[in-house]
Amino acid sequence: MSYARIAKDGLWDNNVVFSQMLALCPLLAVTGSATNGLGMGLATTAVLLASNTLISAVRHLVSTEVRIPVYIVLIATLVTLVDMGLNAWAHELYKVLGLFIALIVVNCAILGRAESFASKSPVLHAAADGLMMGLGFTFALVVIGGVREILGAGTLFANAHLLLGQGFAFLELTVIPEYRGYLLMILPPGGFLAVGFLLAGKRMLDRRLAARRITAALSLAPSP
Amino acid sequence: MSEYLLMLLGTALVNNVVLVKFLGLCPFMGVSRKMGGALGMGMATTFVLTLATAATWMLEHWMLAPLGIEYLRILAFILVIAAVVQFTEMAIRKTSPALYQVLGIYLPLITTNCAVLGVAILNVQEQHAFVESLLYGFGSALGFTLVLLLFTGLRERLALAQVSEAMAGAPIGFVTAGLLALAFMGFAGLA
Amino acid sequence: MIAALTSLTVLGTSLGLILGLAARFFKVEGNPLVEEIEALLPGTQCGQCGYPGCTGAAQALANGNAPLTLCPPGGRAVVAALAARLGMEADLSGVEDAGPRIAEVREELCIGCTRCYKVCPTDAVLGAAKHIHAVFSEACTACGSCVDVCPTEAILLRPLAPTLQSWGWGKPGLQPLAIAQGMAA
Amino acid sequence: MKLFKMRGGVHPEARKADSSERPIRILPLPPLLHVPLQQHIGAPAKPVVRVGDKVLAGQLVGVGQGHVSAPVHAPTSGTVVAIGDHPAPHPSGLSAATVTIAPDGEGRWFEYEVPADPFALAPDDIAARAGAAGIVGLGGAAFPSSVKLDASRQSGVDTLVINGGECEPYLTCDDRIMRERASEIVTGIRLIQHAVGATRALVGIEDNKPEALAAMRAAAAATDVQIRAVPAMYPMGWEKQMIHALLGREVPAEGRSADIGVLVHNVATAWAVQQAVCQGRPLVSRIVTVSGGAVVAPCNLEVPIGAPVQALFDVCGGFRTTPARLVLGGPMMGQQIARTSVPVVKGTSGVLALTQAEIGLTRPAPCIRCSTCVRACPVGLLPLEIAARVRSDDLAGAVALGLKDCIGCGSCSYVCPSGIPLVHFFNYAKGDLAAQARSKAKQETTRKLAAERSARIERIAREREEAAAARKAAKAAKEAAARAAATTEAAA
Amino acid sequence: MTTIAHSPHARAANSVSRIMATVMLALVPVTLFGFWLNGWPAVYLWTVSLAAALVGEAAALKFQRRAVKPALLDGSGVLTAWLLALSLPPWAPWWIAVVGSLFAVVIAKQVFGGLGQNVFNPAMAARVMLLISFPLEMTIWVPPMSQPGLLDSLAVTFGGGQLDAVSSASLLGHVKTEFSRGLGLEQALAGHYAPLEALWGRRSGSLGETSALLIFIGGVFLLARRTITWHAPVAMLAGVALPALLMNLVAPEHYADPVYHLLSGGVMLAAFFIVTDPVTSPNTALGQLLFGLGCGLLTYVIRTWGSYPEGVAFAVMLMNAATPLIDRNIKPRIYGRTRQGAPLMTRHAKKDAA
Amino acid sequence: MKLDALRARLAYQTVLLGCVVLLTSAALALASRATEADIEAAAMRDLRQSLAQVLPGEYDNDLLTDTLRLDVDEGPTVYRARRAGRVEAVVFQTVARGYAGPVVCIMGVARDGQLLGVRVLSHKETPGLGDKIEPAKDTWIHEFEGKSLGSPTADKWAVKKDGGAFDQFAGATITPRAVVRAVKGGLELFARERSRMLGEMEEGKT
Ligand SMILES: Cc1cc2nc3c(=O)[nH]c(=O)nc-3n(C[C@H](O)[C@H](O)[C@H](O)COP(=O)(O)O)c2cc1C
Ligand SMILES: Cc1cc2nc3c(=O)[nH]c(=O)nc-3n(C[C@H](O)[C@H](O)[C@H](O)COP(=O)(O)O)c2cc1C
Ligand SMILES: Cc1cc2nc3c(=O)[nH]c(=O)nc-3n(C[C@H](O)[C@H](O)[C@H](O)COP(=O)(O)O)c2cc1C
Ligand SMILES: Cc1cc2nc3c(=O)[nH]c(=O)nc-3n(C[C@H](O)[C@H](O)[C@H](O)CO)c2cc1C
Ligand code: SF4
Ligand code: SF4
Ligand code: SF4
Ligand code: SF4
Ligand code: FES
Repeated sequence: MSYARIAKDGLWDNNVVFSQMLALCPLLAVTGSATNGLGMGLATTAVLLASNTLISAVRHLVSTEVRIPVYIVLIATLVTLVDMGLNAWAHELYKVLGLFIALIVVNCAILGRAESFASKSPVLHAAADGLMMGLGFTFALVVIGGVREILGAGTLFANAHLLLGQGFAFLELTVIPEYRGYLLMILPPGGFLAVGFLLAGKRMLDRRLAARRITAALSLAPSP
Repeated sequence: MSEYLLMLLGTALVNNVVLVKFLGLCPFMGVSRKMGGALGMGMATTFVLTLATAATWMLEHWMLAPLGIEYLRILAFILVIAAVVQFTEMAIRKTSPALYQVLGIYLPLITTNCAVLGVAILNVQEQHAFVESLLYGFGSALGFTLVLLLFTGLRERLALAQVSEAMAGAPIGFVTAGLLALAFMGFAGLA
Repeated sequence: MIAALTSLTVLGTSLGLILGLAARFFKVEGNPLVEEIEALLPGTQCGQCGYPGCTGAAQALANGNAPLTLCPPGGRAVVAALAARLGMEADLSGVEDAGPRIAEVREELCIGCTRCYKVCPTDAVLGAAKHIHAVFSEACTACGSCVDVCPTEAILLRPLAPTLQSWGWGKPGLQPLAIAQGMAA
Repeated sequence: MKLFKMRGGVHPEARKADSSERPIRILPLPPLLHVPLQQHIGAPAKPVVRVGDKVLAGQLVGVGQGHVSAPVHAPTSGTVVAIGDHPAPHPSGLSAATVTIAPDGEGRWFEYEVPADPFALAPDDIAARAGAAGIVGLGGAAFPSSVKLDASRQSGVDTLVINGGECEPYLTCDDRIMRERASEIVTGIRLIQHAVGATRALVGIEDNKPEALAAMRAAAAATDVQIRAVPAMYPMGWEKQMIHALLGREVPAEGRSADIGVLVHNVATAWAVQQAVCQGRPLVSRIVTVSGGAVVAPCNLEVPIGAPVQALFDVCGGFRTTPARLVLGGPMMGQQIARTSVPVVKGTSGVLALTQAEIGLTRPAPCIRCSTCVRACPVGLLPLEIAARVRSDDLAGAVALGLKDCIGCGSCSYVCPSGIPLVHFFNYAKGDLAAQARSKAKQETTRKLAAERSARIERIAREREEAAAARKAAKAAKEAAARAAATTEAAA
Repeated sequence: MTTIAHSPHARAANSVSRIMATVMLALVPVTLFGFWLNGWPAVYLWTVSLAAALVGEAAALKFQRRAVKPALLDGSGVLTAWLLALSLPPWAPWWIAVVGSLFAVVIAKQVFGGLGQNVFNPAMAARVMLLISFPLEMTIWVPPMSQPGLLDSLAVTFGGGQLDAVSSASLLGHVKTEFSRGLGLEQALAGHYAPLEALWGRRSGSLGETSALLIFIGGVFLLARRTITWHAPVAMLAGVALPALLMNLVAPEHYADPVYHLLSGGVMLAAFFIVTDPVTSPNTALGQLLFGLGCGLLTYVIRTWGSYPEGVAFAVMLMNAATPLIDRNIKPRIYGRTRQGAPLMTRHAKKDAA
Repeated sequence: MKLDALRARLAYQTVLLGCVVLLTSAALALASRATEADIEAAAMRDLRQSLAQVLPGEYDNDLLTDTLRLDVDEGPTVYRARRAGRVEAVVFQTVARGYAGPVVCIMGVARDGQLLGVRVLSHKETPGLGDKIEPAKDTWIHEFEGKSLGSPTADKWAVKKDGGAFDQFAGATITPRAVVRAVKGGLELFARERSRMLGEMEEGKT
């Protein structure tokens, strides 16, 4: 499998959220704003990268009976490490991401990648897959967070400096000035609605792309 | 007594795991196409979640806390949960093939149902006593099963509806879940 | 530190032991599903599905490696039965149901080579060497094996015309029902 | 007298007065009669005449084959001019095997033996005579009556119900026959009662036919046949509804009325039995209602089987306007036909030429789940749910909801405000299920054949092997013998 | 080629648009009364609701490449917007009506596939959405008969502004507020509630919650025309009244009497016009009884112990969610079968079994 | 392969899972050692920050270690801020019953009974309506600064709608009403327990 394929799968074709429908809990819980989404995404990417690599490395040693416990223990360890690290050295971010750091353990996508990819692939491929899946997930979180934040509060990347440091304060935009806010989008129902409509949007986009590819292929074909 | 009942209602309806706490969403979306599957998933989750809250409570109070090694909590909890799930699966598969038909394929999914770990951790955070823990676990599982069944009923009906191509399937599922969450907001303030 | 390591290791070891024992104790043999699926397939072993006969096809289906629509002779009925058994949703749109068909020997071309007689999985071709062959309609499954082997292309698969018994209403809203062609008075 | 409450049902506009007030007329013989060999449920009859044969009225032209079948007779005297395919009175427009007779206009009858006292006949003899006369149910299903009579006698029924419901709008053929031929009908009823050994006979007539009720009461006065009025509603004429209204008994699903000790026949069937047994006349004609807004003078006609539908309209003055739809039977369950050249058969109770206004809305809108159809269904089904499943090809789901219990009465489609062709969905699904069942049956056959073939091939291979082995052994033995001989020779 | 139609070849004289029109006719009296009570702003708001629904529905249909005209003409979208408008604070700003109507017809209806395909009551979904998104605008009421002139009214609806001056509270909102101040029921109701006034409707509230009497008359009209059946309405009223009676007997100083509950808020409108929505309610009589009862009970529970003063819309949505389950489990008995679906025993089978 | 045969052995599962757990818990134990101090410091920093919000000005003791638990029922933990050993101000928690649940506030009170500041730590009020009690959304919470039991007078410790001195929010009276009442309660508590809170008994003793 080529790295390009792995990248495309992770980012778009087989996106954790938009195609596999996994990792939905963190997706909905932290996407009240784009900033939170970004933070959660990056933390998850780190864990995914590490877990895929580790599991691929030990895959020959693991037997079926205890496969799942072993994988999940490894993942849990990595997550706890991230949790401790963030708490000690990035405390503000830790407060924002709260409970969901712990829940990265059971983020289905991580065990899912371990089972379906890392346990069957060489280390480098697995690492690439982890990275790309993680970035794809981050992408989804940021898009959904962005949509909810813009519609819900009229801003984008508010408080980004808390996450990324003062240097990134320029990201913070007020998209709709004088906006009185559309609470629905920030509350739980809005999360579901946003994901639903974005999924439909991706589907329409994919279809349009496929149609364009076909027309392109047709125009390339020699005319009879 | 009524206190316990209120707690059960509170966890099942007001602070519903799926719609309010955002836990267990993947099985909620994934296993809600057919009523049989949803029922199986609900039963399996109820069983495992209740068992796991009991096991993790003991683990926390008899091992982690006395030894002062709370930082191993996630590790120990998830280990026990995974083992409980896998053991249950194997046992059911052998002893009752009929039940396995119903529950079997959903059991492994429960390991990664974050509701199980989430509820266990919340239990520790809220410092529940043992019986409260059990109720909390059971109530959460009931809440999960309830919304899963409601949602499955809705999705079965939507499968027959003339939803446009782009929305059919998962997208309309999310929209429906959103409206369901909207409805559940009505329980705010109860209990 | 020591307490942490020992307690967790003991926990892990004992869980590993329990799971290992459980795996041994609860071992389940064989897969009854394959037999059940095989019973649903036509059983003509014609190989059109690309597997060595229906058993192979059943195994592939049980392992989830084959689409429900793999068996052309089975048509929509088999797809529906498989979907019901496996609890999957069948996409019937891909199944080409050309309607019932039957093999027909064109007498003027048949040279009586008996090849079709030899390949027919259901003994539907009647005839002897050097004689013109005919097809026994009740037994023909329209599998097409005979068509492939006939040296003179004397065998065709012909659609069976609907009769008053086999005729049925079309699906409303999709195909507005039309009078059988050529009958307009 | 107790009547039992029914659920479901609808009250379509009756439109019966158009034809009910004119006496039955005899249809003049048309130039050709097309008599299909299958006019009943079951196996088609086999022709016993050849082209060119002269036949008399009532003479056998096709014999029934198998257990459930019925013979076919010549409607009048004349010449067989063709035996072959002719468009059938069927919505498919397909053709069916038909005997075409050119009447000679003389109407000479074939002579059958007539018993002096029909009530002295053995019960099975009555059934046999009804069967030989080609009588099938005239209430619509056209099921061979002798089969029903025999089976009922054997399983033992206590009650004979005679169905004078005639709940379909427009149709008045049963109404007219009851008014005009009540005493023959009562005799027929008593014959059937005798044939099956029923202890009582009830006639259920909708209360919107007071004249028929009066005529039948008068005719039955001296007998123990009881005449009962039942409320007018559709589908009161469905036999299970009629049984429930009169007796309060419920026929088990997947069962027949005989299972609860009841036999149901139509009034016209009773008349036909009387004709066959007392007059020796086979079933060669029937009363047909010609009606509909496009017909100039609706009325009831006694029509020889095989007369083209066009002839009936002609006698009634032709069309007032171009009909929007031609229908065989009533508007609720009848079948549309595309041509007027198709013949009248034993099961044809009416021919209607309807205008667009009578048909009503046709463009379907989405189902609004108003559940009017649920309230209308006399069987207690959920038409909207079944149709939704059929629409999305979930036939198993439709069957689980009771698709197979649907009697196709059309009440649901009739009331649906969205104009959804519910019954069409159901009949499409039933057809598909039947096709699946056929292919399944065929699969069973092929499976057996394939197994036989592989067994045979195996056997042949084995035999060949054995033969080869035997040959080898024989050869070896021979050689050994030869060698032995050689050695002995050498030794010698 | 002639197309052959399936039987039946006759149709009852009814249609979807006729049904919708009947319901709208039944809404006319209470709507006119509401206009009279609340003045021009109410008229504007109603008009904006209907217009937004039509435009939104047409756009959604176009976007999905579906036929626009038949769907608009069936009247269901207008009816939805009408019912939504009846549940809004009459002096709400115009954009409340627009956002609400669009949410109702686009998200709660067309996204699901249009008429008949939606699982939640569009009007109620929109009303709940508005309440949680714009709690301020959705909880400001005006005293009855405070009628500004034509132009001032324009400012109320379209100008956005000085509502505080005239703001009042709907009865339920007022009682909830007073409870939270620790006052008893009697003090809370004093001067704010008289059963007779509640019946004919001179009080603050949305167009659809003021005159219980006119709504009742409209409901009886629908019953008489057989557009609706009695099951869901009666069950809903009972679902509210029974627990109210019980609690009132237990502790009259805390729990208001059933009449208060029946005559206040959206109960009457819901009973006759909302729980009777064919699309989102069960399709058997027993199912509708359960559905109505559930709506009533949940309404009472949310009103009495929840944080929202009124629970009708939530209750309806919650029961909408339960409707497929009700329909799944409550079906008519099929002729000749037991409730479980097995064929009834025949004489012979019984004999065999014995 | 040898590994395959080994993997099928019962002991393998046991040892494998045991080893994995051993290794991972060792890793975590080490990590915990490494981060412990930082995590604790971060938690302290958090608390200190929130205290500082209601305690403007400089104090020379560590509030976190100078605490007192009142033995009145459910008495809050009181953090004391000293300058030159004298308690200049105290910070404690107070809980209001808001519209949708408890509103947890901390309030800083100066020696003389003047309010230094009030902040809401957590609440469940309706966003857009009751949540204007957060300083990020509205300045309302600053209204308390400088107020004391005497000013405004006791009967004016209410929202304007109830005839008091404090603003309410349009369409949402309950939340501010509850907060005002809770803060007033806190001040009354301070008045009652003043001497103990300020540690004057101890001082008196010495
Ligand atoms: C023993 C017996 C067997 C019957 N078999 C059939 C049958 O196979 N198919 C059928 O349509 N009617 C059969 N009938 C007739 C039905 O009971 C019934 O009279 C007929 O289907 C027409 O009824 P309907 O028009 O009310 O549906 C049989 C009747 C009896 C007594
Ligand atoms: C919906 C429906 C309506 C029917 N209406 C009548 C009717 O009005 N009159 C009638 O004789 N048979 C009617 N039948 C047929 C009867 O069920 C039954 O088949 C018939 O009375 C049996 O008598 P036969 O065998 O003499 O035809 C109807 C059947 C159905 C399914
Ligand atoms: C959805 C909803 C949310 C509400 N949230 C709050 C709230 O957060 N704080 C509050 O004081 N009142 C809240 N209320 C209560 C109403 O606004 C109530 O009518 C109001 O507090 C009464 O105050 P008034 O006297 O200013 O009208 C809410 C009401 C509703 C319907
Ligand atoms: C009796 C009756 C009640 C109705 N009630 C509602 C309602 O409460 N809310 C609504 O959006 N539409 C209602 N409708 C209109 C219609 O059913 C609605 O637009 C569909 O829910 C949209 O699919 C009603 C229609 C009828 C006939
Ligand atoms: S195509 Fe069908 S019938 Fe032929 S071998 Fe494969 S499964 Fe069997
Ligand atoms: S198609 Fe040919 S080989 Fe196949 S079953 Fe028919 S006759 Fe036999
Ligand atoms: S009558 Fe028509 S619109 Fe009403 S529920 Fe039945 S199918 Fe749907
Ligand atoms: S056609 Fe079938 S479903 Fe419709 S009313 Fe008649 S029996 Fe019921
Ligand atoms: S992330 Fe929670 S269940 Fe998948």
